[in-house]
Amino acid sequence: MRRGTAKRRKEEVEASLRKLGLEVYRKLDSGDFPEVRIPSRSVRNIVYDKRLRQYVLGKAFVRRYAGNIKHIRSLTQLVWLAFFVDKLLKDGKTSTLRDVYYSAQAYNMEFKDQAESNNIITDLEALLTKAREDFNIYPEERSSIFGDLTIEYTIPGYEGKRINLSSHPDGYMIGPSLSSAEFVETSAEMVLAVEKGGMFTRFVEERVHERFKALIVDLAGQAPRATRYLLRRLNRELGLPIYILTDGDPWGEHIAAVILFGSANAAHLRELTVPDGKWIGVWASDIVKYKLPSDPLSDVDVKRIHELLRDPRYKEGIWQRELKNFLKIRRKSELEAFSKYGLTHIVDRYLPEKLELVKGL
Amino acid sequence: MRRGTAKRRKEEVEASLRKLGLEVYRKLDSGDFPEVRIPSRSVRNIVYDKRLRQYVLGKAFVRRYAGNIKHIRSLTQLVWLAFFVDKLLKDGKTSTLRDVYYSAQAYNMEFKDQAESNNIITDLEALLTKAREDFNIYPEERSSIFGDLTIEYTIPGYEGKRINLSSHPDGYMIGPSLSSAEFVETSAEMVLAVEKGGMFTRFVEERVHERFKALIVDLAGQAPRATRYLLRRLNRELGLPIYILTDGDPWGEHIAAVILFGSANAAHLRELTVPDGKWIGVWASDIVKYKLPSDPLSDVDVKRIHELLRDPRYKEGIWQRELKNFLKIRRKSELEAFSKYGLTHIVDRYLPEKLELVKGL
Amino acid sequence: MVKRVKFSEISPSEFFYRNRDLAGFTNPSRSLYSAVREFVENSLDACDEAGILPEIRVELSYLEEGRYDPQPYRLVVEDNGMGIDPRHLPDAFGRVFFGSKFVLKQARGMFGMGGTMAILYSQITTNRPAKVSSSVDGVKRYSFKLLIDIYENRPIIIERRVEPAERRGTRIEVSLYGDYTRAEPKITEYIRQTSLITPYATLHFKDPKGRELHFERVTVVMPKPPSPTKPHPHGIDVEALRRMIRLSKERTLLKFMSSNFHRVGEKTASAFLEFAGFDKERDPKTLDNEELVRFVEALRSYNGFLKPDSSCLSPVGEEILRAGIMKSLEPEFLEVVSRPPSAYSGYPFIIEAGLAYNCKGIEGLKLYRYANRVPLLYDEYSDVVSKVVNDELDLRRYGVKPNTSLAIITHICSTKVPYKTVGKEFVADRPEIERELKNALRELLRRLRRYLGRKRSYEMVRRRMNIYGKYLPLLARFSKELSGMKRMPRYRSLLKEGELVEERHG
Amino acid sequence: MVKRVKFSEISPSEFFYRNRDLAGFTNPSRSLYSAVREFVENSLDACDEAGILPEIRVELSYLEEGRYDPQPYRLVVEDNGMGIDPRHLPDAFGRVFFGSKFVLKQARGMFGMGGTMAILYSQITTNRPAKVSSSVDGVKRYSFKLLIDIYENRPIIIERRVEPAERRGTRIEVSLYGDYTRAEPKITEYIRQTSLITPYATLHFKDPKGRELHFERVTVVMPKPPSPTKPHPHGIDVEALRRMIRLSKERTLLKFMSSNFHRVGEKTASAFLEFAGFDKERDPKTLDNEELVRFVEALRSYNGFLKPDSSCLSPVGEEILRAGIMKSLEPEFLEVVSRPPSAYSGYPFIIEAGLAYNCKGIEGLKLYRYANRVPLLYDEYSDVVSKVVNDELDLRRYGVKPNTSLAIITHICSTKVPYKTVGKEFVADRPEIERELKNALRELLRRLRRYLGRKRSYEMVRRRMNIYGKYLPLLARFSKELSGMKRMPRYRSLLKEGELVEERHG
Repeated sequence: MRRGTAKRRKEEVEASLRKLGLEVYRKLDSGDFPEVRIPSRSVRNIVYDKRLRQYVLGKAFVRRYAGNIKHIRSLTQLVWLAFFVDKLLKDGKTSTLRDVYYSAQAYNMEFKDQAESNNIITDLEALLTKAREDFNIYPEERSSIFGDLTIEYTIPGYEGKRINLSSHPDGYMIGPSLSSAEFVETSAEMVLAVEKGGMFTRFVEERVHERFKALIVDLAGQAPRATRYLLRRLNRELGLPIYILTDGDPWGEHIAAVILFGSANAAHLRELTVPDGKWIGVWASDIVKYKLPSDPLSDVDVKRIHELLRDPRYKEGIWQRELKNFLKIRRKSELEAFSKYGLTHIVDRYLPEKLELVKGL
Repeated sequence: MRRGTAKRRKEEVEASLRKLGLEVYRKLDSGDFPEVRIPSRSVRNIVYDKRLRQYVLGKAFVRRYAGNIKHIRSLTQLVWLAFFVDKLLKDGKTSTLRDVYYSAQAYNMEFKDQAESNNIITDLEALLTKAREDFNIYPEERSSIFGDLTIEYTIPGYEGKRINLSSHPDGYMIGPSLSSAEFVETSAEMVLAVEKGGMFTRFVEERVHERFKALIVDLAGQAPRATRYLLRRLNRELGLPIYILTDGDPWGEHIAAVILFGSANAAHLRELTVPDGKWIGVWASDIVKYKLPSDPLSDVDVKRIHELLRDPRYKEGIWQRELKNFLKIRRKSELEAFSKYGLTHIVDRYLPEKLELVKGL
Repeated sequence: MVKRVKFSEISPSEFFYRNRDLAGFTNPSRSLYSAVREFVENSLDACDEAGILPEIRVELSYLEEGRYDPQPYRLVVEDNGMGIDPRHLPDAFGRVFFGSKFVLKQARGMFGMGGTMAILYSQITTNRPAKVSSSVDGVKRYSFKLLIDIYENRPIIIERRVEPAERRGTRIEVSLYGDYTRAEPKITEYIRQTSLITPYATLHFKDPKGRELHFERVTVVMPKPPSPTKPHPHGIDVEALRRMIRLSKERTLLKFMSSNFHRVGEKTASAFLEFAGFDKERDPKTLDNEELVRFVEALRSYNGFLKPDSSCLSPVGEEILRAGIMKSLEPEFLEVVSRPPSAYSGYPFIIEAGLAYNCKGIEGLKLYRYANRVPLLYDEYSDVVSKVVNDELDLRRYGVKPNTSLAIITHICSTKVPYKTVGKEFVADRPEIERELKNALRELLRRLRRYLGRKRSYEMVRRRMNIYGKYLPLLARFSKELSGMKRMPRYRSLLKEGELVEERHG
Repeated sequence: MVKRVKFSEISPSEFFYRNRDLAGFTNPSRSLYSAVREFVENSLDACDEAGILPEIRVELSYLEEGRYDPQPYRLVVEDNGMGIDPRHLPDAFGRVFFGSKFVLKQARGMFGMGGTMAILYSQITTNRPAKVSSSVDGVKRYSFKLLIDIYENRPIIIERRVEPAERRGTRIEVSLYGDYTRAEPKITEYIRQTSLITPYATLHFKDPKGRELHFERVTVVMPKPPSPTKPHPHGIDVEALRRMIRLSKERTLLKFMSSNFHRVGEKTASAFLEFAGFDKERDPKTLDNEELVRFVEALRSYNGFLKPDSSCLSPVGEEILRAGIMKSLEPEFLEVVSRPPSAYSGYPFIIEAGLAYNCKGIEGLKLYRYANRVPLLYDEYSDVVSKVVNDELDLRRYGVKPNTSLAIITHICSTKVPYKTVGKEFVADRPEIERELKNALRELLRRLRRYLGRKRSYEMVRRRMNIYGKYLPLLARFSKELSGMKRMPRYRSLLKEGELVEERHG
């Protein structure tokens, strides 16, 4: 079990920020307009890296040159953000996207709207190839975790404190302190991530953590980045296989795919993916096999399937096959559909069968 | 500190369910069509009870008579639900609204859609005057809590186990196990409930739980019922005053009002309100007083204000005054707007000033 | 400084030559369509009036190969109608305001100038004479080549021939500038819609690209041909009365009334004159201006006249209309209605209408507008039918959902259709016509609502049949489990009662 | 069995009596509006042609008090124009197809029958004679009471009087059935829009309820009056040529050409005849049919003719149009354009147009359509202007956002406006007119785009002025803090450069 990951990352970020500040300072001081080159996030510069099994940015850059009146504002915003993040990290504070937007006003800076400030945050992510959680900027959405994992906090006031995440069966929120905690020990042998809170509760109730020696994660829909980062750490640092269970529709399939292979709009980041993870359902073929109650696909669903079919992440294997199966059967099912056979059926029958099947893939 | 509340409530519910079953059985067995009378939830039957300081249902009833072909289906659904809930409680399992919808199929029952099944659940709530959480039916949305409170679980497998809710700074989910836990002890002297997750994290970071001796609750927007029920229990059983902090707009004001005085669509329930709680902002007058960054009210906002002005809950005091202030200044601010003065300003300045002010009201 | 102003008078064909836009000869595409239409309508009239099952052949060809639109076309229209007397043939096609259609009788053509305008237009654009030939007896056929002297409003006969005829009927051939590329959709739609309202006709159309459209007749029943009629007293204005009096030879009001008005005999006339306070024996020519006005006002307000009968009209009739719509649109549900005769300004008219639900090839609402069996294809939004359908009827009230496949077919037949233009494309919104249209369509929509209602309720009843059979056992089972009792409750006796209660509750 | 068919001929006033819908006399509301309009236009023409600043008085009153619409009205229209010669006065108002407007010259009235139709309609509905009186010299005034003999198409003079005149001009008074309740918005809008295009006229309107509308003239500049003209060779068809030859007394093609065509002198004529391969000395009357066709085709394809000049046309002119729009609409931005003369089918025409942005009382897009200074209020969607604005121009491409307050004013003046109906409500879509309209509106829209662009960029520049002043110090401060340096970087020299770089980048 590797240790100190969280701390090491923080130091890396602080060093990059200082370097950025220094570059700008030196240019200005020598009477030149500073400039910054940020990897371009335009669609044409997003490519699929087969080796990394995720979307990455290509070689194109965007130039922010202070001598161009169209650039000076956003360049100043970027440097202000770097300065603000540096302060956050030094003070051990966190911030939301919304806080960043308002905080600018304290410095005579302003963003015309939330979208502009979010965009600058993404610029800084791309420039430093670090996720905004590394800048202590967290979104509102939170997912949660439960199971036998002992962690050691690194946040101010809790340094060195340890807790075990199996004491509170309703789950522990995945927020800044958990993201920055070090892993100490676990008896778990896998991670089971589910799309919905209801299913998370069901799993805890049915003692899936004990019966399957699993950590249970509630993704709460499309997983927040902090959660994707945590899943990756659980996989890399603790060597736990990741299994993802979603609704049986193209959206569910995509939730799984993003966790495993990343999303196009996070192509500027690394270390958010779990390419070895497995999507264990609900597959289109499960709808048929288990005779699940189902609804017809809507037009939007079908359109989404056709989009995904063109996506390189879906080019092969189960991903391709199940998209086509959805198209064939023209139906979709939710996780709760298993309740037709009783509330515990999904844990008693489906889960063991599916884990067995997937391990063989 | 009263104890055993959770357990007592469970026994009450089970008794009412059995009674319902027996009534229907006896009618059928004697060759009569059974019937059930459910308090009417139509708008005309919702009245504001000044003494209870909440909305309640009037004396009108809806009759479900098995002899009427238009009623037999929904009556059967109601009795099935009672039977299903009884099983849930006996087995110590929980369920989501969605699970209920699908579970019916296992019994040859069906709901034509989620709305129909939700409606039957509300019928059972009204019939038994108990919230669906008492039936072990929980919604997807979860909020969370943090602070020095020791609880003792009652759910199967955890009976008698205790934990303290101050160990995990990201917060503890408020789910079935927390809702059904007994309170053991606390050093807290108040509860601070905030509308948003970002502010919750800020409060934890700024050690509000220590500096103000507070339990911190993240409402995550309009508070789920389990959270409102928990707030009431914290108020009633532990005698803690409840303070609510929301965005400065009519929607925020309404979030506070619903927690304190209940909502019209839960008029069939009691024991979900905290009439002694206080809304500590952001008030319209705070926007002016603290010179907060603000946005103009939208048409929808203004329309909402005029609706609320007609609502008996808003007839007096701060509620009436601030609605009118919103109308006067025509602007609204979010909690994050305080970041204009630095991230900690809301905790360092606003919170103590406001608590002082409100205690005098 | 005031200048002298020159006054002058022009001939009717001069007027229409100068203002050919008025008659639908606006541009090469529209003109080609108008020409086809005018000749086809003349041909259909020539068959209908003689009770001959029509067989019309229309052929359009390039005058020269290899040119681009707009370009000259040859248009031939041939029918098996009753033919035109050779003495009138040149005038009928070479003089404006000359025709057989100025009597009070329903016909497709009405202004007496459609055919002449088409020839005028062809002459202006290609300067070639028209060739018209006709046989009234199937033995001899008279052929003319003619041009129009516009200045004098009379035909110039270039050639006249007599040949043996193969059959009765008229044939006309003109050369004219046109734009078939743009006119094609309208021309084919015109022929298609004509076949809907004339299912007893066989129509052939051959286009310049060699494509052919054939519509075979599906019925040999023809509408009763109309006969000329006198004006109805309710629709007489002062001017009309003045002229009737001048033309009449009768010397007493009683005789004048009973010989000049539609469905007015001596008995009605004398009752009316008493009501109006005029002496029966008075000579109508002695009425002064004030009296004429009073007479007309009395005519309008008297309730004792019989409604106009439809002898002068030739509605298609429900049977033929139904056959035509069925063949053309193949609807799931079809109702047609023929309203009783009514009148506006002294002109009797009949509204016929059809409502076809769930038609082949129709999405949403489609209007088929006809006037005197002529389809109206242009300017739909200015027409009285559009006004009624869009502004006066709320289709949803009749259970028709938006985007339902629905065709509304309306036919107004009258001795005079109040067109707003000589191009005969849309009907003015006379209140009497509007009211009859509304009544016809409301009646049809009520029938459609009943049909849709029956369709729904049939399925309802079937569904209810099993409800008690399904739910009572479940209710018994769940209440047994919930109450913790050992045996099932005895509910069987209720199975039958459930049905009874239901019937009582209706 | 074949029946005998009766053929007959009718008079022009008979035709229009039977088909009065065609001329806009459809129902009591529309007819009242049409009557007001026909008389006002006659009056304006009578002033314009004589170069008199118009002063028109229109008065509408109830014939009897206390009745409900539709009811009889008295309509009086009085002008200070040049008057009508007493010899022609009865025919001018009592005979269809008789008038002063059959020459090739722009005028408001055109069919020579608007006034007569209004009198015909009033006679039909109230049977009262019209009173017309006129003075051409300001000394004597001739008054007539007359009815129309529809059957014979001639006036019946009931009374004739001569009185001393107070001033020159014509007065007409008719009694007619109308519905002012429904016609009011159209009539007042008509007078309002007339004052926009005729800002040199003073208009008074008194309505039956006693309300008055006054539009005082805002300019004394009048458009140059038109003079009659010969046809342009590009727009001649075979029929027209044939008639010109018949009427001409010239014995050689050269003389014939140079005396009959617009802007064709001997030099142009001889160059053309050479081009066309016709002998200059040839007698035009000897041309046969084939030659006529060849001659016309040559006329059309020859490029050496001068464009039609506008002497026969009387455009309002940019100055007057601007004054009229400014007064009526009070826009933030106004541009007007008068296109060079063009021709369709031998008739010259000029398109004038105005574009008014941000007008008082206008939300979204509003069209003001005029033809020969007559506002067109009905059937907007069938008009060529609507077609061009809605189908051919993409307003957004010119920076016009949806719901912008925008008025488009178009004026087509021509010796003959190609109306689609006698009611003169909408203009047919001749390709030549469509093209000119498009050009005019595109030109105006380009100017509007420039204006909107300038308005925007002026604000842009001002905003940019301070950008470097604001951001460079911030950039310096944040980079100092972030890098942990002690003193501020020396960036001041960059403050000026920033501006320069910006200018270079444009």
